[in-house]
Amino acid sequence: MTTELDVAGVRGMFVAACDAMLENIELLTHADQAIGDGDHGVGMKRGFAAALAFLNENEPANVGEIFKGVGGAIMSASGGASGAIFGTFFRAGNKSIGDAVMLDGAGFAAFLKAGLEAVEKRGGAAPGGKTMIDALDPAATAASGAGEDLEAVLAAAAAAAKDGVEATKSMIATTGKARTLGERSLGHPDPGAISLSIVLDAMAKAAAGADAATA
Amino acid sequence: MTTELDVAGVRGMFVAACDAMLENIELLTHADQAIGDGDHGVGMKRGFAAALAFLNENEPANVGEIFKGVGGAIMSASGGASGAIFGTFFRAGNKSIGDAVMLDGAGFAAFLKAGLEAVEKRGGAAPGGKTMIDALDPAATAASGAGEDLEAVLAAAAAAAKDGVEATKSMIATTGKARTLGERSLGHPDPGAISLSIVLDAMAKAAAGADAATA
Amino acid sequence: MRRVKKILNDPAKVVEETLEGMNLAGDGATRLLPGNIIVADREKTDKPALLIGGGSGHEPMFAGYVGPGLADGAVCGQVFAAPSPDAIVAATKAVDCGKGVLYVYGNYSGDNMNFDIGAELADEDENIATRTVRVRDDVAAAPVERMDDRRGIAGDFFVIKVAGAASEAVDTLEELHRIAAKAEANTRSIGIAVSAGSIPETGEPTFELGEDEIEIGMGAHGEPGAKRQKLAPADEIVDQMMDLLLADLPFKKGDEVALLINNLGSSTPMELFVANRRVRARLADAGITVHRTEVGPFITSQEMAGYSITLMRLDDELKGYLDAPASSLAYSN
Amino acid sequence: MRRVKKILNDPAKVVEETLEGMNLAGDGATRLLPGNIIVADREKTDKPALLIGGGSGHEPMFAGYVGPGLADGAVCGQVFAAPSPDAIVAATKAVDCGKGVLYVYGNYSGDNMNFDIGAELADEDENIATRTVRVRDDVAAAPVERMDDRRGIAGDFFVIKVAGAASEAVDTLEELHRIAAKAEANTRSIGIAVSAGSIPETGEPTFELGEDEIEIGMGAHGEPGAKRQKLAPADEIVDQMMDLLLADLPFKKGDEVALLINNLGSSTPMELFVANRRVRARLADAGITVHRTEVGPFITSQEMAGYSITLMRLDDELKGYLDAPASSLAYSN
Ligand SMILES: Nc1ncnc2c1ncn2[C@@H]1O[C@H](COP(=O)(O)OP(=O)(O)O)[C@@H](O)[C@H]1O
Ligand SMILES: Nc1ncnc2c1ncn2[C@@H]1O[C@H](COP(=O)(O)OP(=O)(O)O)[C@@H](O)[C@H]1O
Ligand SMILES: [Mg+2]
Ligand SMILES: [Mg+2]
Ligand SMILES: [Mg+2]
Ligand SMILES: [Mg+2]
Repeated sequence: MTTELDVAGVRGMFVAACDAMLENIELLTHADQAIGDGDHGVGMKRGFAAALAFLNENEPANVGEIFKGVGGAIMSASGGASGAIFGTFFRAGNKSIGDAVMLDGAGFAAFLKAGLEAVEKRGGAAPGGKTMIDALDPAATAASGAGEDLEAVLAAAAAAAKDGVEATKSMIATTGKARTLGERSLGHPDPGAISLSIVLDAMAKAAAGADAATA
Repeated sequence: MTTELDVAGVRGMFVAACDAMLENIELLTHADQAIGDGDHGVGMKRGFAAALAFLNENEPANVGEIFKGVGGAIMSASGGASGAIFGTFFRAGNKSIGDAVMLDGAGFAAFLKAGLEAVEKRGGAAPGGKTMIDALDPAATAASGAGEDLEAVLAAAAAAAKDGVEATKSMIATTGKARTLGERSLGHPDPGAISLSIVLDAMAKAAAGADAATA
Repeated sequence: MRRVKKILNDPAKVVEETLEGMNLAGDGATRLLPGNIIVADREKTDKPALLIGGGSGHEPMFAGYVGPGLADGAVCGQVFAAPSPDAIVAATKAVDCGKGVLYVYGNYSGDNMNFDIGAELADEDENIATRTVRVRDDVAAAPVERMDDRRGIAGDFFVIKVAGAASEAVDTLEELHRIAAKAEANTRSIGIAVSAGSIPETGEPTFELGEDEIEIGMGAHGEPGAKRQKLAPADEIVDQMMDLLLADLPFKKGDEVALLINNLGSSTPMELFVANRRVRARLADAGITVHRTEVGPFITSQEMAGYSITLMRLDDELKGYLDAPASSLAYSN
Repeated sequence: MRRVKKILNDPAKVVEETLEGMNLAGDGATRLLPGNIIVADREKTDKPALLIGGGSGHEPMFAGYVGPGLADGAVCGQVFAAPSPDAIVAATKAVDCGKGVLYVYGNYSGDNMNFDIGAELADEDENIATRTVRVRDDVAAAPVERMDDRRGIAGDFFVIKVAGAASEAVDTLEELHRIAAKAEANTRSIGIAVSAGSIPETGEPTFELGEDEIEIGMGAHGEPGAKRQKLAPADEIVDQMMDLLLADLPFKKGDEVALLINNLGSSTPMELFVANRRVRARLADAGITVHRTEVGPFITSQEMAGYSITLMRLDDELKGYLDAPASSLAYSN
């Protein structure tokens, strides 16, 4: 098991997350066409491409700098609701993790908790509103009960986020551009929730892969 | 043979022409869509409906008044190139026929000649330019050689106009909205020529029918 | 054939209802007269008058350009059909202030014939003098040697703007005619389209273009243009248009121009602004400066997707009239 | 899925190219700053400034309304996506004259969050005071008890017009905020659509409507509305819209209003004027007088076909600011 990752490892985990997002743009576009304005894919593409550029062009001194750089890149390149939301989310990791040079499972769980709080504060949405919070909130809860081991925490968070995406299908949107759909939003998953799930899934796989490579 | 018609007979012949035009609106629309702007059908519909209203609501004292009333109705209700052209055409009949109370073949032939001259003067187009003139010019020629008998003159004019329509298919437009089509106008008949042919055909049939009824 | 989806009442009454709505939108600045005529609602002053008009379906052209500094009246035909002579005479009478009336309209055989008949009747029956300027700005319609075969498209607007300002300033119909004719002679346009408009009464697109086709030189009623070709990046399309346009007058180094990018209907404003970027680069390359730019729907062709580019070469006189104040439903200055 | 046909270069650069073209079309009246920001090119005067903005794709909104008597600047996001906080801060710095900056934008969670972060950074890092008015005019988005769940559509224009005029006249940010908030509180809109727009980068329509379907209450990004139903004659559709609109503020007998009929993209101007005819009949029936009417593309949604109706209830103060002179790319007065 990958118990923790150093700065290079965290960087690799983020690169994997960016790659996974960039591979799933069409999926996100279609999800947002169904219940939003169709731009979530292109927004995430801009944001995660900028994050990847940040990761490729900088030598972060600590884990916090990675979270801050990725969040900042997404916030300024994505724009839209998801730029602010995912930017705020990742930047919260900088505050919770700070200048640590290792990231373990407890650190990641703390980040998810801080990220959730920051997102809720910024956007005013709550669980059940059919937003990425409905993937993040269960992920944060699962992570906080999954111990110290990073791989285990990530696996738990990713699984919970995936279930969260499923759960958004049966929610009626109360926030964002899907709000006026009312009952017509039923049956469709929330695009932002899908994005969070992709990120956590890619990170979990990267951490598992990092283990395999160093085992 | 119907050698000549009185005012009521001429009126009936014009009613038949209006009815025939109103039955063929879609044909004219599609012809103008192919090489013009698609409004010839609705323009003729307005014009000949107004002409029909004139015929139904007035008691013309002589043949000239019928030509003048029909031409005036078309000119003010149709608008467009064809309103001016068909209006000018029919109104020329008033000048050539005047207050006569009978219309015979020579009279009709004289009208076609006067109408052709008036249309050429008004619009500046010449034979070969892919306009209604390419139906009218042969019709006028055929009529002037067909003697005094109205039915014979109309039959000759109608047949010549029909051939004229066919001939416009192999002409390249030099006037009106089809002009810029250049070679692309080849193969399509001219909408205004079709209209003239419908009018003459209906008049010829009406004259033949009038004969049958009074024979 | 596919029927176009629109929010209308009886399509046969669409022109009447449109003009009612346009007149109401003027909030008292205009009056609607029988015969689909809109006139500026103001005191008659002692000036040569400007009457514009043509087929409907090109809104805001023509009725949108009636007001101080623009036309005194507009006479509107049915969709894509010139107004009739009797309506033209009625409009002529309504706008005349005793100094005669200038007609400005696009050069189409329908308009030419109807306005000519109208002018003859105005002269004979009403004793009103008229002069005519036919706008022939579309370079795609015929070579420059056959200017009279060219049709009028968005260049109408510049000629109307100049003539409208001049009509407030000059004293005689002759002088107004001279200035409007000068504006006309210095104006050139070229249009393109990627999809068709439709006439409300038929509800059918007036032409068909393949999924990746574009027509270069498309007219304002869907009349075919110079050529049909494959769709290409905006910069390439604009280059083709500018090549035709610049060569035509020709526009030369040191010229100062007014520029109009006209939305034919349902192109997105983005596309027009993206085009403007390239137009300006081409003009800068050619050493031509832009005095004034207009971008938007000036003369539409129902829901046709496409746009046109118009240049008017300026001198001090034209510049003065172009910049003069104007106020109307569709253009204020 | 059907791909929409447009004349563009690289769709990923469409916003940058659009703003370049818009800035050039101003012929020197504006400047383009890094971060997709357009500002009025004029001497800074000692006044509270007005910054507007939001996602692109709604042209001429927002960058078309920058100039004297309107906004001092516009900060533009990608298509249908709010601008980022750092662009908002840069724009805030560029327009501030030392008396603080009022933000006016449509009420969407993306805009709200990004402008709020921008405001926090402007305060913390630049020491610039800001106030915010979020336009919530769309009556279809939520019942009146949940005004904060309503989105901003064409009502943006009236609030911007009033705030722009007020920013030239008042001395403090508080006072400017009060007036803009009053304009916002008195503005209501309702939109409809019969066909979808598309985002250039995906090239796909953002929704699908059946051949005879119409969406009542459609938002400016293709967000769904109050209901989907069969297409009906214009007068019936307008009646449905007016029923929702008049009941909402509510507008009452004796009220004086400004009226805006906004083209969402590719509706024909005819359809808007036909609608205006019925709108005016309904207002007359209700004893409401119209002070001023605007008809045209003010805030589009790419090539969506549809339109919206906006009413702003006026008092003398609002009327004065609405009528005050303004000059910009897309609106002059
Ligand atoms: N207030 C909010 N809190 C949390 N997430 C939000 C909020 N508003 C929107 N989102 C998320 O953002 C996603 C939409 O992102 P995107 O399409 O990029 O933004 P926009 O709504 O500006 O078009 C939604 O699916 C939702 O998950
Ligand atoms: N100058 C002209 N002389 C004779 N006929 C003409 C002339 N111009 C147009 N036409 C006729 O009018 C027809 C087109 O009529 P219509 O579609 O109603 O007019 P528009 O061209 O104004 O749309 C053409 O098919 C042609 O026969
Ligand atoms: Mg979205
Ligand atoms: Mg035609
Ligand atoms: Mg026509
Ligand atoms: Mg968006």
